[in-house]
Amino acid sequence: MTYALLPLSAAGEGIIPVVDPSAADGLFSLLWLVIGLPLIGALVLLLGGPLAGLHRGALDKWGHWLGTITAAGSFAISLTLFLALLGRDESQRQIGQELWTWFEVGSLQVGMDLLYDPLSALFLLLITGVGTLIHVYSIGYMEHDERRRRFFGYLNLFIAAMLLLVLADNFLVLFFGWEGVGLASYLLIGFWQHKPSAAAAAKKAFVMNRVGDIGLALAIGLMFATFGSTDFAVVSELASGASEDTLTVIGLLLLLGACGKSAQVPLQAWLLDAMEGPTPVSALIHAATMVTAGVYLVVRSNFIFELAPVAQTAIVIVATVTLLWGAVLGCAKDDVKKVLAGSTMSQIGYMMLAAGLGVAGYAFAIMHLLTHGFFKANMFLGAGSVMHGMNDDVDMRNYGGLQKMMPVTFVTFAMGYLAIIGFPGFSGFWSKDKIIETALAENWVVGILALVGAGVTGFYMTRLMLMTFFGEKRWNDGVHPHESPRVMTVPLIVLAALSVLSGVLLLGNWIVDFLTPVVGVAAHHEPPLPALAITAIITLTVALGVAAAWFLVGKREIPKTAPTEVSFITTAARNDLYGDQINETLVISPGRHLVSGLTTADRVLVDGTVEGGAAAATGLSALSRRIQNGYVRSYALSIVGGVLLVVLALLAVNLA
Amino acid sequence: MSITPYIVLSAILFTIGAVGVLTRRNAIVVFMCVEIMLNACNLGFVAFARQHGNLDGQIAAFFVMVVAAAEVVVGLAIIMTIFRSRRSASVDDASLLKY
Amino acid sequence: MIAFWILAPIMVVSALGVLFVRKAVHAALLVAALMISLAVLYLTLEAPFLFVVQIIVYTGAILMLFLFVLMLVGVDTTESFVETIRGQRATSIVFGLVLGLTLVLVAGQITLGTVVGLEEANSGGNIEALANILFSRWVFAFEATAALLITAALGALVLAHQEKTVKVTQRSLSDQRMRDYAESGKHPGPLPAPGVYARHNAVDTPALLPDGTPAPSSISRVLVARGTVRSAPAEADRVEKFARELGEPQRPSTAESSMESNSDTPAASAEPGTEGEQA
Amino acid sequence: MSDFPWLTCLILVPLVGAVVTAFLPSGPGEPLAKKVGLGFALATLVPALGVAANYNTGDGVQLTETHEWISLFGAHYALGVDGLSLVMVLLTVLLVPLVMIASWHDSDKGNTRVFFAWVLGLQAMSLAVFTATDVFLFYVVFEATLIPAYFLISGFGREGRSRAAVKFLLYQLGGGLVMLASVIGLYVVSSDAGAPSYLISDLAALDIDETTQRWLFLGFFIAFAIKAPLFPVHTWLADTTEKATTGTSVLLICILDKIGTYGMLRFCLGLLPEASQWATPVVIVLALISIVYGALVAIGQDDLLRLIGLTSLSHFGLIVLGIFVFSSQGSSGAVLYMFNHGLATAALFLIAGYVIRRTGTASISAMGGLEKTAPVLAGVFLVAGLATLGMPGLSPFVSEIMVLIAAFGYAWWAGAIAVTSIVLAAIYVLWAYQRMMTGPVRPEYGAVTDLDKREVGAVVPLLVLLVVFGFFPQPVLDVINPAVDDILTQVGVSDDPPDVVGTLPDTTPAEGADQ
Repeated sequence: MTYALLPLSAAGEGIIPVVDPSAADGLFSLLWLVIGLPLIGALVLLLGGPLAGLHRGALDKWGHWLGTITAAGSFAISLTLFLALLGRDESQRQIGQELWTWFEVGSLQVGMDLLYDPLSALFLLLITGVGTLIHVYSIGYMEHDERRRRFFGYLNLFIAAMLLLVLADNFLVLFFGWEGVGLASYLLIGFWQHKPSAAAAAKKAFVMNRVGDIGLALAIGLMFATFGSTDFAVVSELASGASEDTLTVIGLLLLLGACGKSAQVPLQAWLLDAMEGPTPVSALIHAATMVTAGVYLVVRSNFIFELAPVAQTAIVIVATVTLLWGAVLGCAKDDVKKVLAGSTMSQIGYMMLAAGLGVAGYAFAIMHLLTHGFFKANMFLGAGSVMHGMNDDVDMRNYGGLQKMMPVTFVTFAMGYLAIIGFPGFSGFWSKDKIIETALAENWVVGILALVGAGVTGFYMTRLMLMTFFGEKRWNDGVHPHESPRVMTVPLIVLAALSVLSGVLLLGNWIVDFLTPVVGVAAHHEPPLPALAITAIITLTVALGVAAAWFLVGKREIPKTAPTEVSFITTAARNDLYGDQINETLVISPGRHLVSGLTTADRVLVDGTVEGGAAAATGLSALSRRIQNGYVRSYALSIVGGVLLVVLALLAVNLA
Repeated sequence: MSITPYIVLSAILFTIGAVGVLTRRNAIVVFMCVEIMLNACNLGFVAFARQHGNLDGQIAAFFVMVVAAAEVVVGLAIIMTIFRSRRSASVDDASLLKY
Repeated sequence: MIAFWILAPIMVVSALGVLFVRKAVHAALLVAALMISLAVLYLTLEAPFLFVVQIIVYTGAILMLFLFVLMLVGVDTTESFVETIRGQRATSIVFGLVLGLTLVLVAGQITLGTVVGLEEANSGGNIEALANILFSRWVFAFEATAALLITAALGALVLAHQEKTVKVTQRSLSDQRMRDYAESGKHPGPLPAPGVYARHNAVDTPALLPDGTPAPSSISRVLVARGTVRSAPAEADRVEKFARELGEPQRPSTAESSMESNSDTPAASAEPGTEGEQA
Repeated sequence: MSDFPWLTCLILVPLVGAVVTAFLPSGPGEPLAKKVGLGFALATLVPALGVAANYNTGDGVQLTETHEWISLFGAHYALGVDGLSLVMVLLTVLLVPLVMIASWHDSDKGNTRVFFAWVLGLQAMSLAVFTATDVFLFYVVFEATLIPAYFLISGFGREGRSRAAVKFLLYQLGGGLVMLASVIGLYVVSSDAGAPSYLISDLAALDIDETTQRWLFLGFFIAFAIKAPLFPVHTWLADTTEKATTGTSVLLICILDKIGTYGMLRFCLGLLPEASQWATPVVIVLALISIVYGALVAIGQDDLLRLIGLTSLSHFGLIVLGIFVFSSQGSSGAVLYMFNHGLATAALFLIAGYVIRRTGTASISAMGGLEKTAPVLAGVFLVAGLATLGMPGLSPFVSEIMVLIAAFGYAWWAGAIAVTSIVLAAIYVLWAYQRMMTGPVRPEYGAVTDLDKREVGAVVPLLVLLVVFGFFPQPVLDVINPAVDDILTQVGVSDDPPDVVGTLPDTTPAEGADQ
């Protein structure tokens, strides 16, 4: 079987690849257009009719098509460039395009420069590909929203920002894209901002992302102080010259940034709330692309992490905690989107885990990122399709028996399901398998935890399937489930196909080889068990999880309301493992007290000192003005006193 | 003939005038004390004119007289108006110029 | 120098006298003495022009002005020597003594060298010399003082001038009354007094008109409003009743019939023009 | 044309405009006064563009006009621009007409003529401040700005403005007084060294001994710290912005307060370099406190205008931090920040003015759901807010990241504390946005109308510039950099080399030159 044909690369470890782009020419000079197209789309859609002199209504009619076409155009260019890149020699696969000097002060020179290399190329395909599909899907999903034009504008904005993120040639431009996707995410989560919960979730997501951004900003500062540049090329060139402590700090700061964007513990709390956004947003941003930016960052900064083992260990720890955390959440939630969100957290945990494992894992992290992008987008869109048919109800306890009513949705969702639990042959099988395998080879504790995670994944995904598509109908009154329109199901079908087939990426160890110019080549670590045995164990574990779900959920009656008499663990998981409470206790509540305290202190203490001084002066003058009693003779007396003083002073000066 | 006695006399008169301004309450008497002070100064001017052999001091005294005349005219008119409205010529009664 | 030693004590004593006399007239006289002495001193200091000016302008004009004002204000007003401002007198005296002592000591200490004297400057005559300087070097100051004097004189006029009030004569009052009568019908003469035609003489009893009806304008509106007006005929009846009982001869009673209701004469019936006249 | 007195012209146009506007016939609404005032504000653009056109990047102080004024103590009427001045001049001439357009009706209740006249007066004085190259002249116009500012605050705005105006005036006068001591001190120093002269170029050439420098520095710094404002002396800021009209606040915060940071660069660093370095630790700590404290207190505000005022405290902290870390990134970043902060905060204030005009309240908690009824209003508010919180793509980001990077280069803790501002800024902006704009529509604001053309017209130039300079800040930096380099040369510092020195990426690999 294919698996046996895929030994891990046996080349020597420690070769740090240096980013060394060659100038973009020919076809590659179109690179900027990849970003440019959706950006133009966003501008036209958002600034809308008034500026273009069009009637707003007209733009509303075809605006969504404009958005979709720009995304599709971007995909077409990405695909062309990818093929062109494949046609190049392996050493020529880093192409840089310098657009303009962003800013330049002293030795700080930041160019608005792009870097197109195999890593970016894969991301480009994922972002524009999945992005286009989700655009298409949104045409149907958002049909009845009067602000659909704006929605597409935001989506295009997001695509542009995300592309900038992955095409950046230095950390500052990356930061630009990084913040840009954060903004788009904010706008889209809060798209239905008349709902207070959506507005609050949007703000929460943005602020928590910004906490992570502190890390990225500081890392950039430290990089500049250390290397005098933030270009990938320069930093990767000079990284080996820096002390390990410095690199560790940079690594940890980058990790903080990655945690924020990728919803890793401890900055995970925003992701579940982010499900307040429209479902296509959840699929695109909070499953397939933006949340994986953290993984991208770690893989991109491999030249730093390779020299900072402590930081790598930190990644592994964070990732392992997150993958279990997300999985536990997924088991307890009844909101279909939140289950998927928990699952996303968990899966990104796997990617981070792989990325934290170093050269051995980078390629697998990206691989899993891609496959996850497909199947999770697929499932989110499927969930959206279900919600679409169920009058926007998200509670799985009100679902059940939907496979008959929504055959296309069901089948495509099932593909995604099989992919995520790692059913042999489906894409998730290949990618997750590799990660667990590598983890076991690097550190058996982490490996076993990852294995447990895989089992739990099987449990909660099966639970979701059972509660949604099988069993009794528990629909609310007046709900008439129906299949979604063609414009929504076609993207589902495409994504389902990709979920099944994207496993071939690993064919012939292709992705590992393809990414070698970026991440280097790993030394082969002998896994503790034969590869085949590991695969068997993983599959068995997943099967256990599935079986558990079948016995605990599928065989029983599912109550319409969630039972309250449940174990502590379930309660905790339903409460997001008290993530919000922890934040509340540790940060928000003290913060709120601090703020109110300072606000009072500002009025009372700081301003009070000033006002008090003024009051004291007033009092003093009120006293001293009593001297002015109105009697002319009294004033004359003070004049004489003054004269006397002057005379005496003159005398004293003359005598002295 | 030294002018020092004149200067001393001038100083004494000036001081007496000043004390008078400070202690007397009848506005007219206060005015007279001011005149004493002015005259004391004049004496000084004239004496110094002689000391220096220069008539400028006398001119100064002359001007002081003119200004004093003007001042007395206006001042007495003010006293008149105040007296008309208040029936009093005491400087202490006009004590509105206060806090 | 002899003149100085004679005059100086006089001057100091006069000046001190100003401080202590109670009457302003006395003070003025003392100041006059002081100024004449001063004029003489000017003479000894070779300033004949100032001597004349001092006597004519100061003693003659300014001091007379003082006396005029004193006459207007009241010659015989004496000033109380009780100090009203706390500490004023003591502080003044202390300050005065210190200032005086300092000045005297300083003036006594300074050495001025030989006196130049004014023989040379006054060689062409003191007045001519002064005029030469005054109308050359000091001409602008001189003109300015001229303007000052005129302004001061005008100012004094304005300040001391009293607006004459138009005197109201009996004639004008009477004319006004007739005008009012012609224009608004306001009653020109005095209003009838209450009770004069009645047997009962009191402010709360209206006078009776020749036809026997009560005159509303003869009583105060206030009494009408209070309702405490009495009826004269009713009163007369009562008196007659008593008289009959006492066996006195009857007196003729007039206008008996129409007086019953006048105790409740409405307030509104009072003539508008008579309001307040009764009070 | 280079002999043409562009700078005098630049100051005179608004000054004449102020006088003309003040003496126009009065009438209800006074459209004439408004139009004339706006006309003069726009006319000021002409000499300003003349200055810009005649300016050669990197040639130091240019377009100088020097005339003896009070020769007794060496005061001159001396004007000139360098990169630093030019940027501030352009900001001023840009903001004033926009403020006028945006607050077209804000002064209708008061005396409109007077409002426009004072605005022009303030503009003239501010331009004089930014172009003065004589310390004495600078001091005079520095104090003169307070006159129009005082009357703008006390005459127009909300209840309680007189008190705020007095507070503002007392603070500023206090600072000015302390500065006066230093200005006199400079005279003493310069007359001791020969002929007294207040020209900056002459003063910069002096070698002032260290103790004197420190005293002089204190005087200048306290005045500028009050103006800018920095932490313990900031309390006039929120009170003033709360009570004044938003147009006035724009003029105060976006133009007038820049005099503080401008002065720090020009006088503290330019004239007293050793003392500036001596004071650096304290100043940096104050700046850091301002950054965090301003942001935290801003979060706690319910009054929209107070909130915006306090965000400026945080931003000024960053600017001062940039100035005092003594690196080209920091200083250029600070100057650019002054410019960008002017644009962003002006937009925020003006839009806040629109909001308050519609809702009749400045209380954030009393608003809600405005996005539904006035989407354009919410949109521009969000863009301005994002600019304030340092969103890349909008110009303040560039300056903010430059300052942060420079701060990190100065000391890691300075960078670490300063960087918290990006989270706090997100909280205060987005939380305010959430409470004001999102959520269900409140019934009392159901009939709120969206922005009209005039209102949009006043903020769109700002937003466009924010975006343009977010992507292409380099033209501005090209103007700023040489001026900053001159100042840093005067201070005598150069940028720290990076810890790891490498040559160009594609030549020899790095040496392990790591400290």
